[in-house]
Amino acid sequence: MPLLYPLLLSSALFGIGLYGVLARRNAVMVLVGVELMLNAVNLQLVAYDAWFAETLHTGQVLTLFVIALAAAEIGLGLAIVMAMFRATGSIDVDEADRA
Amino acid sequence: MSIPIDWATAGPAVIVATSALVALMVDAFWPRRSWFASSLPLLAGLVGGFVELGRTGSVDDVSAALTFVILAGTVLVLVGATVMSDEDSMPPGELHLLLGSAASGALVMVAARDLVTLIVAIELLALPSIALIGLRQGDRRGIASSWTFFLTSVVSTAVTLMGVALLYGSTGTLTYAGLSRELVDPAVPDAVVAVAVVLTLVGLLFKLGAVPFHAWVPDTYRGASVVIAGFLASVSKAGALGALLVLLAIGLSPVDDVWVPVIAVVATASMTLGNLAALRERDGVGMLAWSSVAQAGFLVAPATAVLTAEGLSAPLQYLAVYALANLVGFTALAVVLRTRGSTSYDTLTGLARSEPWLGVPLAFVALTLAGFPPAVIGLVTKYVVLRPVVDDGLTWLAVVMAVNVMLGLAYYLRLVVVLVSRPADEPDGITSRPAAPTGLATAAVAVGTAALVVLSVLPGLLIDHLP
Amino acid sequence: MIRRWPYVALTAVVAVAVAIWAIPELDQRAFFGYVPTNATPTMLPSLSLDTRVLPDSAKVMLLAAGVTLLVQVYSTAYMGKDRRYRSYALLIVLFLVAMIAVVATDNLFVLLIGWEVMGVCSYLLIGHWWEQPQSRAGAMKALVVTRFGDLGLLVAIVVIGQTYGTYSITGAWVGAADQGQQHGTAIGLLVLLAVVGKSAQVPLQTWLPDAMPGPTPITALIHAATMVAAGVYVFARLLPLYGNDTTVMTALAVVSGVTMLLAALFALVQHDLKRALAWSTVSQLAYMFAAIAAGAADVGISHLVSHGAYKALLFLGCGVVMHAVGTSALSAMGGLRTTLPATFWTMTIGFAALAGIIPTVGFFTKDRVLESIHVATHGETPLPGGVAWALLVVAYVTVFVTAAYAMRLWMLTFLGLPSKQHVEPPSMTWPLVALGVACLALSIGEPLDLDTAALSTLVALAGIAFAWWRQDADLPGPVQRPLAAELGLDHPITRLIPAGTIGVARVADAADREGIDVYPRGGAVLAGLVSSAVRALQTGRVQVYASVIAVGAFVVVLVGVIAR
Amino acid sequence: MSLPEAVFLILSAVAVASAVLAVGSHQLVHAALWLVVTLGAVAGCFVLMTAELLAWVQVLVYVGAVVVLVVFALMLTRSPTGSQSAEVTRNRPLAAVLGLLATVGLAATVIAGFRHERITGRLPGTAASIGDALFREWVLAFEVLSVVLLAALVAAIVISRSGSENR
Repeated sequence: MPLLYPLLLSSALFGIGLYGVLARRNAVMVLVGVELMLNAVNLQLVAYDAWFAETLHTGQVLTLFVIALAAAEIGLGLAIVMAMFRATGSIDVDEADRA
Repeated sequence: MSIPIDWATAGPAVIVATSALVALMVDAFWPRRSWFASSLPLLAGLVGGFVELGRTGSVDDVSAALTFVILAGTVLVLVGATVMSDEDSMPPGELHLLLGSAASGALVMVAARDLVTLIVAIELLALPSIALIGLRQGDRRGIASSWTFFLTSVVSTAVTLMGVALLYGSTGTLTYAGLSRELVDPAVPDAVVAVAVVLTLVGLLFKLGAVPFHAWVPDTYRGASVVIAGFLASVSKAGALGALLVLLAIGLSPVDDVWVPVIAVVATASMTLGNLAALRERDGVGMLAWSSVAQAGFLVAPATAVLTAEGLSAPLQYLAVYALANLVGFTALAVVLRTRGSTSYDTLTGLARSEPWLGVPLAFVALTLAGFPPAVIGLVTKYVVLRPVVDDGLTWLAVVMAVNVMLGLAYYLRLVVVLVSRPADEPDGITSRPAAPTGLATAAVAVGTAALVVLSVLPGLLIDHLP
Repeated sequence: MIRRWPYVALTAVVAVAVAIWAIPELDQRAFFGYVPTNATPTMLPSLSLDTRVLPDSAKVMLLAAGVTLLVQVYSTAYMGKDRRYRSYALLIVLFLVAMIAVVATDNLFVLLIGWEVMGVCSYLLIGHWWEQPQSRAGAMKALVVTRFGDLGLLVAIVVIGQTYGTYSITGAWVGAADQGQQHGTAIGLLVLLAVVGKSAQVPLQTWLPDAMPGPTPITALIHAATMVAAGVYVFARLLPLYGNDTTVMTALAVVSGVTMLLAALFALVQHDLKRALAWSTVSQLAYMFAAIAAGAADVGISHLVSHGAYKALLFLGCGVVMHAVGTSALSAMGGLRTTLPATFWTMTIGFAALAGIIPTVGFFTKDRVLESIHVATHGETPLPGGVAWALLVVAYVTVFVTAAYAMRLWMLTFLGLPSKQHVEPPSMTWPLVALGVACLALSIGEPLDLDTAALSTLVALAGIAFAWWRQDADLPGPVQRPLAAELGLDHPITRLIPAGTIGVARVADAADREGIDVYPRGGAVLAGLVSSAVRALQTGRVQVYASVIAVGAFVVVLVGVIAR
Repeated sequence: MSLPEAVFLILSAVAVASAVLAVGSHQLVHAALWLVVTLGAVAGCFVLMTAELLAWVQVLVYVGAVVVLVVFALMLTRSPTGSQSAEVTRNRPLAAVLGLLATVGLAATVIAGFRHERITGRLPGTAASIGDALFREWVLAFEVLSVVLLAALVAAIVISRSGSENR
């Protein structure tokens, strides 16, 4: 399989994720964009790892870490969203930040 | 099977992280919730970190110096945070846990010698910092700031991770030693390496608050409690700068033709934009926030010459003084905020007369950051960061730095003038000042200022003892 | 009631310490008698406390300490009822300490610090009566103008450090002796900029007369004996680093020549005693620089010491007169000979010294300056012969003008009919007596060149005769008016003097109104625009921030890729 | 074209399409569900690229935990079915440009660097091999990660408690 396939897929996901982060009005949806970006990174790491086929599995280990970090980030992010909702009654990004 | 851990790398961080956990436990199980009961374990942990540093040393001199700066900075933050000890909305146990975790994240950042550990450490610094910013419960501004920092941080982390992935794809390794070995190989794809290196630096430059990754700084510093803003401006930056220096000097040394111009451009933009924005600031915290953007430029500028001995040590020396001065400044402002309810210049007018214990240190801090005698140490460190840039032949950058020193004088000296001038109308002698537990924080301010004064008299102490 | 004598005692202690330190160093006479042999190079801007007191440094230190002590004594009467006496007296002591640091140190950064502290002290002292607007304006002007010059010193120090690899003055001397003077022109011109500001030479002369609203003892201290003299001293001290440079010496000669004559003419037409004395100071400082330009630094320092003594005397006397009359306008004076006898006799000695009448010290030291310029016309010094001749002529003309204005001031102040009875407090008169004695005593043992002495005495007598002939009449209108307006050098400074000074003067004015808003106003337009633009992005909308980050990432990637 | 390649391409198409829907859908819950599809497709890609363990982790952590969290958050913060006319901010044009630029830029970079390379898949990332690498080489990072998770847990709790009065 050409190495380029996963890499191009990764590029596309990264761009879509970035768009989601920058454009969505709902804070939760912004987080969805973040997840897409991180998945793009993971795809690249795994692809390189498979390509190098090294025993250290650096790529896959880092991918594992990134998944864990993403989970932590999303947890904290949702907590902030909840707090924001309680404080302002809205999770509209445009409104909340000007408060 | 024994698990291989390099204690020289991990020692202080592990001690600090453990003590942070103990702090949380103490808070949770102590019969009466008490601020000091939970701060003591963390303090002990930080002291333990010093001891561990003295016992085993660190990976190398640079990391040891950074470790020292981070530990000392965290101690000051911890003491300064006592101004909040009577606030019901500030949970002590969680505060101390998060503070300790973030500090240990910074410690790991400077000790890391591979990008995997670095990424995890960056997150260990970032996630607790996010929570610290929004910690004051029910504070809308705090939460909004927290969200700002969270989202920008996450985006920059994702960008950095993309850079790391590309770097891995180009070289097949993520340890610094491996990178510097592989990057020499002509077979690595040039274009990919260039993109990868720059993207990798984004996360660290973001933590430093350097332009164009600075947008979060003013909002976040204003929204967070002032002491926490001080933490972000000093300890967090120390971690980021340390990681940046080590990464550039060891891991990415073969591709300096890529990052030198990037660093130079970022430094120029940071200094200039930060200073210009600070010129219009009429609030103590806001001024320090923008000034910290400008100072980030001064911090990274000598990193263009990081491959020389001076280029490696100059940012360290600058950082040590900058972090100390900033912590003193933010702590003093935190006390002012508690006692006067605001840190605007109107509030600060005449502070050096009415409350010399706060006003004079603040003025001295402003002079230090400006690099203006009598705060000689500020001048010395300005010179120190300028020198490697000149020696490295980046004359234009040196000129930009010199011009920015002059620009900076304007707003720092204005703060000094505000502090020493007479208030327009004398504040009534006995206004209803809320009694706040400011004693320890004021003492920390005094100690920090004394350290700055001593360094001003004997700059050799700093110059000789940092690598 | 403020207790005043402790401050005198404090000053006395410092002065005695200085005396014990400096007097043993006086045995050599020449400034360059000291030949440095070894020096420990210190590369970083360290602040070593090394000192190196040369014979001429010792003289300057003794002068500073002595005058400060007398001023402090004098102030107990002059400023006794001032409610800010405490800060006033302490600032004087701080000022002395800073002066000693400048004179005695061997470290360029300590020198810089002392230099700056003096500037700040003088700012605070000139502005002591800050309730008066002209006090504030004068103080701010002094600070900003001298600070503009100080930039020159700072850059000069860095250049010296980079050139000779040390920030020790002795070390730099050794370097210059071993490898020849390097970057002499640059260093010399930078130091010249600094001292031109500090010593109020053309084109940065305007601050000194404007500093006159300060308390008169301060004028005597700062603007006669110490701070302005520090400029001369520092230039002489660093002379081995650029003394062979023709450009620097010529520039110095031109500056001093223009200044000495111009300032003397300004003094001739003043209607204000204190302001006339201020211009006289500027003119006399130019004499010292002329001597240095002619290659005789030790002569310059001698004149510095002698001028310090008689000008302090004159200013303090002026203070007594002002105390009695209540103003410094010459029109209000006259006939004070009988009502202020001690002041009259001592100031007569002072004016004689200023005019260069034998046997006062002013006569001898001024003659040595003239003599050294004469020697320079032989063309054996770095100063071109032609320039030296021109300087010599100007110096003699200035002798004439100086004698004339000294005579004029003396006449207008003391001669004529007594008006009413005045008092001279003893603590104000006896410093005058001490200085009067010094003006005579210091001339003991001074060498005398008969030709020069005869010529200069003739010229001076001509000047006195001229003044006697004119009495209190003004000069003819076309001459009088522009001179009285000080050639307009001060106000529309805009047209005559290059950009730097303009900005400074304007900004100083604005700064005075606004507290210190210097830069924000100076660069208001540009800074304002960019600043607003930067801050306009701080909308508080996170996604804008994230976009900035993303755009920034693209930009830096482009930088990285393109630079490769 | 071999079978794995074909499957990979199909999965890629699914992933991209569902990702676009996830960031574009006006129905928030639908968007969250489209995210599940994307993540599942990526997990499939992982399997095709020898990363078996990661595929399982992806499914468990993301589909099993993260998405559930997201849906919960959506339900807690607004009415789950209500669609809103403006689901995007004014920042949208800029966001679109930047997203496109990111895609094109990254694609250009990887094409420039890796257009001739092929994955052979010689060394599968099984639980055993990953675990071995993890505890032999990356112990420190792993330990630090554990602290990160703990801190994030506490942080999330303390932040989400914010605003409630019953402290």
